[in-house]
Amino acid sequence: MIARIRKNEELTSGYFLVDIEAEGIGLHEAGRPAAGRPAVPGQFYMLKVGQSTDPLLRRPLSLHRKLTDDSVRFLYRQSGRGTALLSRLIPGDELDVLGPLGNGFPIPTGIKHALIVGGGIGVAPLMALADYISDERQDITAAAFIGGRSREYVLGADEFRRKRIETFTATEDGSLPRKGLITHVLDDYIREHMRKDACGRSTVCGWAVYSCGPKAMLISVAAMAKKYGIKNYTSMESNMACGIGACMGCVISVLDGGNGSSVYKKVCDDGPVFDADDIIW
Amino acid sequence: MIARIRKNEELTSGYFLVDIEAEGIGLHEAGRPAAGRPAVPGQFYMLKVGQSTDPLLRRPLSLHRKLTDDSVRFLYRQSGRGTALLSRLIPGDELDVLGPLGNGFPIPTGIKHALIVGGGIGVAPLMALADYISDERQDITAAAFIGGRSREYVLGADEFRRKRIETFTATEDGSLPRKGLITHVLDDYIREHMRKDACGRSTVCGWAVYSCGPKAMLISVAAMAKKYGIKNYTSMESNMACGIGACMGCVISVLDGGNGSSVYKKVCDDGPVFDADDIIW
Amino acid sequence: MVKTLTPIKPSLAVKLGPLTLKNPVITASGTFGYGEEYSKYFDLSLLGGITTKGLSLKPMQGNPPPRLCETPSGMLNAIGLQNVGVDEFIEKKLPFLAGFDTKVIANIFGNTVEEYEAVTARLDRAKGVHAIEVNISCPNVKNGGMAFGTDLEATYDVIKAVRNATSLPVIAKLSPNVTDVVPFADRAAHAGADALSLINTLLGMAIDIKSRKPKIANITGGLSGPAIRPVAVRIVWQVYRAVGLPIIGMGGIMDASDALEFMLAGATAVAAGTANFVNPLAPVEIIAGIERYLIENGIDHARHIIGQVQA
Amino acid sequence: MVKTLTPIKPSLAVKLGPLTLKNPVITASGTFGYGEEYSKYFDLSLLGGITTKGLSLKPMQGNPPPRLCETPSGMLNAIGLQNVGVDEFIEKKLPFLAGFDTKVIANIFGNTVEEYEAVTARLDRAKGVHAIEVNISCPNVKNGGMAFGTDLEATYDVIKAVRNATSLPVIAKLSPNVTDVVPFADRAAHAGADALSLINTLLGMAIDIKSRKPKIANITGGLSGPAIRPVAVRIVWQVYRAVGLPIIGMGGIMDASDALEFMLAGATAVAAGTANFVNPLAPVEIIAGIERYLIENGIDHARHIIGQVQA
Ligand SMILES: Cc1cc2nc3c(=O)[nH]c(=O)nc-3n(C[C@H](O)[C@H](O)[C@H](O)COP(=O)(O)OP(=O)(O)OC[C@H]3O[C@@H](n4cnc5c(N)ncnc54)[C@H](O)[C@@H]3O)c2cc1C
Ligand SMILES: Cc1cc2nc3c(=O)[nH]c(=O)nc-3n(C[C@H](O)[C@H](O)[C@H](O)COP(=O)(O)OP(=O)(O)OC[C@H]3O[C@@H](n4cnc5c(N)ncnc54)[C@H](O)[C@@H]3O)c2cc1C
Ligand SMILES: Cc1cc2nc3c(=O)[nH]c(=O)nc-3n(C[C@H](O)[C@H](O)[C@H](O)COP(=O)(O)O)c2cc1C
Ligand SMILES: Cc1cc2nc3c(=O)[nH]c(=O)nc-3n(C[C@H](O)[C@H](O)[C@H](O)COP(=O)(O)O)c2cc1C
Ligand code: FES
Ligand code: FES
Repeated sequence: MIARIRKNEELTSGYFLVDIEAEGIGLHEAGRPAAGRPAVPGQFYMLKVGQSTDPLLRRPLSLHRKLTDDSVRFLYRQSGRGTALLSRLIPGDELDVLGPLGNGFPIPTGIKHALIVGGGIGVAPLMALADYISDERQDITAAAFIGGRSREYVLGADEFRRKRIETFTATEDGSLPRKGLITHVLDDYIREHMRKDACGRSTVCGWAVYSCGPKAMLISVAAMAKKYGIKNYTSMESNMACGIGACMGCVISVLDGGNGSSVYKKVCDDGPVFDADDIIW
Repeated sequence: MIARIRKNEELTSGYFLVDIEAEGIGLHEAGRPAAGRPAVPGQFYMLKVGQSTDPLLRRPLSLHRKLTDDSVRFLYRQSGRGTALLSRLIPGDELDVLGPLGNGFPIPTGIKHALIVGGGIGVAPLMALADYISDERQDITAAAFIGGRSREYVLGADEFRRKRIETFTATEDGSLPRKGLITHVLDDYIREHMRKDACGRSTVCGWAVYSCGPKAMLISVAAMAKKYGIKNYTSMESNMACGIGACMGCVISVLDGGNGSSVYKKVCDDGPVFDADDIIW
Repeated sequence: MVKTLTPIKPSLAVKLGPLTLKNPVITASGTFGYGEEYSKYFDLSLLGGITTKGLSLKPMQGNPPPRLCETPSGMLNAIGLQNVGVDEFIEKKLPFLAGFDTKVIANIFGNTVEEYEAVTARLDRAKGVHAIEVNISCPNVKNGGMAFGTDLEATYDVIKAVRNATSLPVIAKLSPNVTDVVPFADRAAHAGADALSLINTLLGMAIDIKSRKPKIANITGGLSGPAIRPVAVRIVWQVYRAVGLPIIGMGGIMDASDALEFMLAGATAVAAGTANFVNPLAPVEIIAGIERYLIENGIDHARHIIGQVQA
Repeated sequence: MVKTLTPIKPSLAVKLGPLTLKNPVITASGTFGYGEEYSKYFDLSLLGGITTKGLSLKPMQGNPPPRLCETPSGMLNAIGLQNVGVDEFIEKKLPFLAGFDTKVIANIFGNTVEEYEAVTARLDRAKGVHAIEVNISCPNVKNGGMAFGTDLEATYDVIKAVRNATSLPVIAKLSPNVTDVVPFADRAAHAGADALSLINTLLGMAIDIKSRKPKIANITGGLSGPAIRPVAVRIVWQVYRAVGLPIIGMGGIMDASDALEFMLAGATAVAAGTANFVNPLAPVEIIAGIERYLIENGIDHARHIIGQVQA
């Protein structure tokens, strides 16, 4: 689908917000599963940047915010040639977009409290989740944990707070408290809030952790969630060609059921969100 | 050299004028022949459009007007992907440019009257010639003959007139008189003006024809010039890779001296302007 | 070339030996799944044909990730022929494909001649398969694959075995990673192939200079996309002039203009591969573009442009 | 890999057998004329080496135009080895090149083994030639050229003849248009080559669908540029692991990152070819970029990264 750039602005050095619009871009396409229903947090789009055959492939970007049925926002980091080309587009420019694609963050019944853990650009899909929870799920509370190299790279913290989500930050250089890793903040939070309820069950049983960010962070979040017995859903990345499940190029290794054997699952189609317990890192 | 776009505007459907600036871009580069001297009409530049490896090669464009020592103008037709990319650049955008390159239009001593014959985009280098003659060569008079498909594609006629160069036009569809081919207009002009001077020599002996345009036009101009015994210099095109004489990719067949044998000459380096008599069409 | 004066709707039908396609545009093996994914983007009945992902006797896991990376105007892949296996294909995937009015070409692969034969035999009995494309040119698997496709006698043996195991049209998909494809095409013809698919991917490699590791886990992979088009067009042209079999041309076809280049070089049909990833509508746009070209040039049959390059 | 803690100025010098280069960056044959054109853009003494346009016994006119066209991330050329001939080279071009502090590699070509031998003999006597690169892989000439490079025995014979005709280092430039380059590299080694140049262009073709003519008059041409880089890197890696000769890697190198990819794959030196057309300063920028990479990674010798891909 051909979308039009409405706004494309640098948020902080090397990180951009781009708003694009096209009829129904915030909805599932006709003929696709969930046709006509809104894009789900955790889903992504494949963007064709540039008109030439180099760069050749589309670039996957997560839904950052669904603005309306006809417009969506992405948060992206200029990391290579494709995102550099994207950053040069100006309002009015056209862009070929495929999506929404992928599965999105699951919120199984019984979830009452969402811990949203993002590092750097990992905040991109988590904002969509926060939007959804605060707009449509009064039954769920959330807390956000956002880490970054330094103050400028702690993305979206103010937005989370504006949604009345309790938000914690951490920076590696201490330019914003707390100095250190966001996983430490998360660990403290869980330990502080964890207690037995009247029936002797741990209160974390209605909790879920939603994570996206650098691999090292994801691994440590997953280990922590496992330790405390909290479900952890994490959004994974992988090089993609088709983005729709046809090329088998984007697979990662995940555990196949209980027997410990592994299978390849497609990040684009079976994911990008996986149960962190299943991932073979 | 990195140049900056100053202006890039559509002149008539599919034809653009682009002004670019960079220190010394209107002069020969240090280390190159004629270093420090201004670019000569008939010379060209090689432009790298786009940042990716596709399109890969630079695009040759003739000097249309030398605006200052630090800025030049090109007239280009959007014919393929490279020129389409060029047409999308906006003021402030940067562009990698090599040049001026090639030999330029020769004005041998004794030339008193220049017949400038252009078809369509062929006007591009001829305007530089007209600029040069009207600004720096009071000893030479000129007449211009400009053809095009229709009124909108007779490029530059008003500019030529503003320089007080007598200018004739022709359009294939008759939307601007005269209907038909510009070569007919040229033929009439030459026949009308040709007479013997006091010494019995033909007056065309101090004349030269400068041509650029579609191949069919060039061939017919060359034949006509030959018939009337007028020198004809014509600007040729050819696919180019390096533009500086290194790859041998841009050759055309030309006669090698008087013996009728042919050799390959490089359009970029031995040309782009050739004595039309030598060209094996 | 037959020219007509008034624009008429040209016929797009072409014949790959015994296999008639309603138009010359097929999707290339491995780039179109089993059709389901793309059926959400357009009606598969519009296609001349669909080639399935390579099928083996048993399901295959494929290679470890990362499996693909981008290269200038191309991509490297080493999927390693991950597939559901021929039995599950017949049971679960084929019925879906059979619901469309298009030719289903089953792409097959084996580690031994016997495996090729066994896969063929099963497909031969299945309803809804219209042809068998024999991949002897996959650069991304350890045994078989390209090993067959770079050996003249192995090429003959595999194609012969497949030929004997089925009455369906047999298409030999040859490797471009050889000095000269012509003798291979010739051997495939002698072994009874009805048509040729040219080309499979070129063997390539890319290295991440930061990690100093190959960009794909399999180290080498298959190069596809526009980057390889000039090589593919050249091979189609060489084989067309030398061997009498109809050719499915592929390798970097992104649009109708590219497809026409292959047909002029000698391809009877064309396949869109990597193009599907970039533009899911590529095959249908190619069909429309070929039709437009024929109309604009007053040519009444797609087959009239096959091999018509003035060289 | 030797790592040091403080950034020191690394040594860029590398050895191609008996030939020592001050840095690993050479210009590829046919893409740098005889050096004069580019000497207007930078000081040629900065280069590790310069390879001349292919030289033959007699001057050659080359192929009729059009001789080149652009392709996705690449270009096709069929120059047909237009050159001034070895004698005029020695008389008129070599003195200019000899004025720079860089290694001059004369690229040679013949229609017969005897011609290769004769060209070599003349260059051997000339002052200012530092090595002979033997092109047995040009796809754009009727006789010789690729015909030698796709035949194992012819490869041996040509290299052996050149070897016997000179005491200069001999570099064999092999064809990528073969099933497996390794045996060719091996034969070249046995015939006495000191180093290998990999790769020459891939054979390709492009057709203009409007005129229905090949885009270059020679019909087929050599494909160069970034499009072929994955193929070139793969071949360098294969040959590096199998054959003991130092390699000059080339094929689509546009910047330092590309050059480093080749060195990690096993190239001792690298050549910029098509890159020169796009950016006349490419070779000097590549030298600077390699140095920067070494500094950033605390590596004190360029030679320490050769073949260091973790594969
Ligand atoms: C499901 C999904 C969602 C994503 N969401 C976002 C997002 O919201 N914001 C954001 O900034 N980034 C996101 N990414 C990462 C983003 O796709 C890459 O940063 C981007 O493709 C890099 O392209 P490039 O041309 O700038 O870099 P290059 O390095 O030049 O890209 C070269 C190739 O590698 C691929 N590639 C490079 N990095 C990655 C990566 N991290 N993941 C996947 N492929 C990669 C590119 O797609 C391309 O094919 C997401 C990735 C996935 C898989
Ligand atoms: C010395 C010289 C001066 C020129 N001056 C002008 C000028 O002032 N204004 C103008 O509009 N055009 C001029 N041209 C033609 C111009 O270079 C081409 O129109 C342009 O390169 C087309 O590029 P493209 O990417 O738009 O087209 P594409 O068709 O996509 O180009 C594909 C390839 O073919 C080459 N090519 C295509 N057409 C031509 C052509 N006519 N001549 C040479 N190479 C071509 C391109 O450079 C490119 O390598 C000149 C050509 C030469 C050789
Ligand atoms: C991701 C991917 C998977 C492929 N899988 C197969 C396969 O299973 N069997 C096969 O014969 N060819 C396979 N191919 C090769 C394609 O069918 C085609 O021959 C090749 O990609 C060239 O065409 P293209 O440049 O249009 O992609 C695959 C190609 C790609 C890119
Ligand atoms: C225009 C052109 C001319 C060439 N001429 C020669 C030649 O004379 N001898 C030779 O051995 N290789 C020749 N080559 C091949 C290059 O030296 C090099 O091997 C090839 O182009 C791959 O490198 P690249 O992709 O960096 O250009 C030529 C290449 C080009 C593009
Ligand atoms: S990207 Fe093609 S299957 Fe996931
Ligand atoms: S373009 Fe390279 S020699 Fe003219």
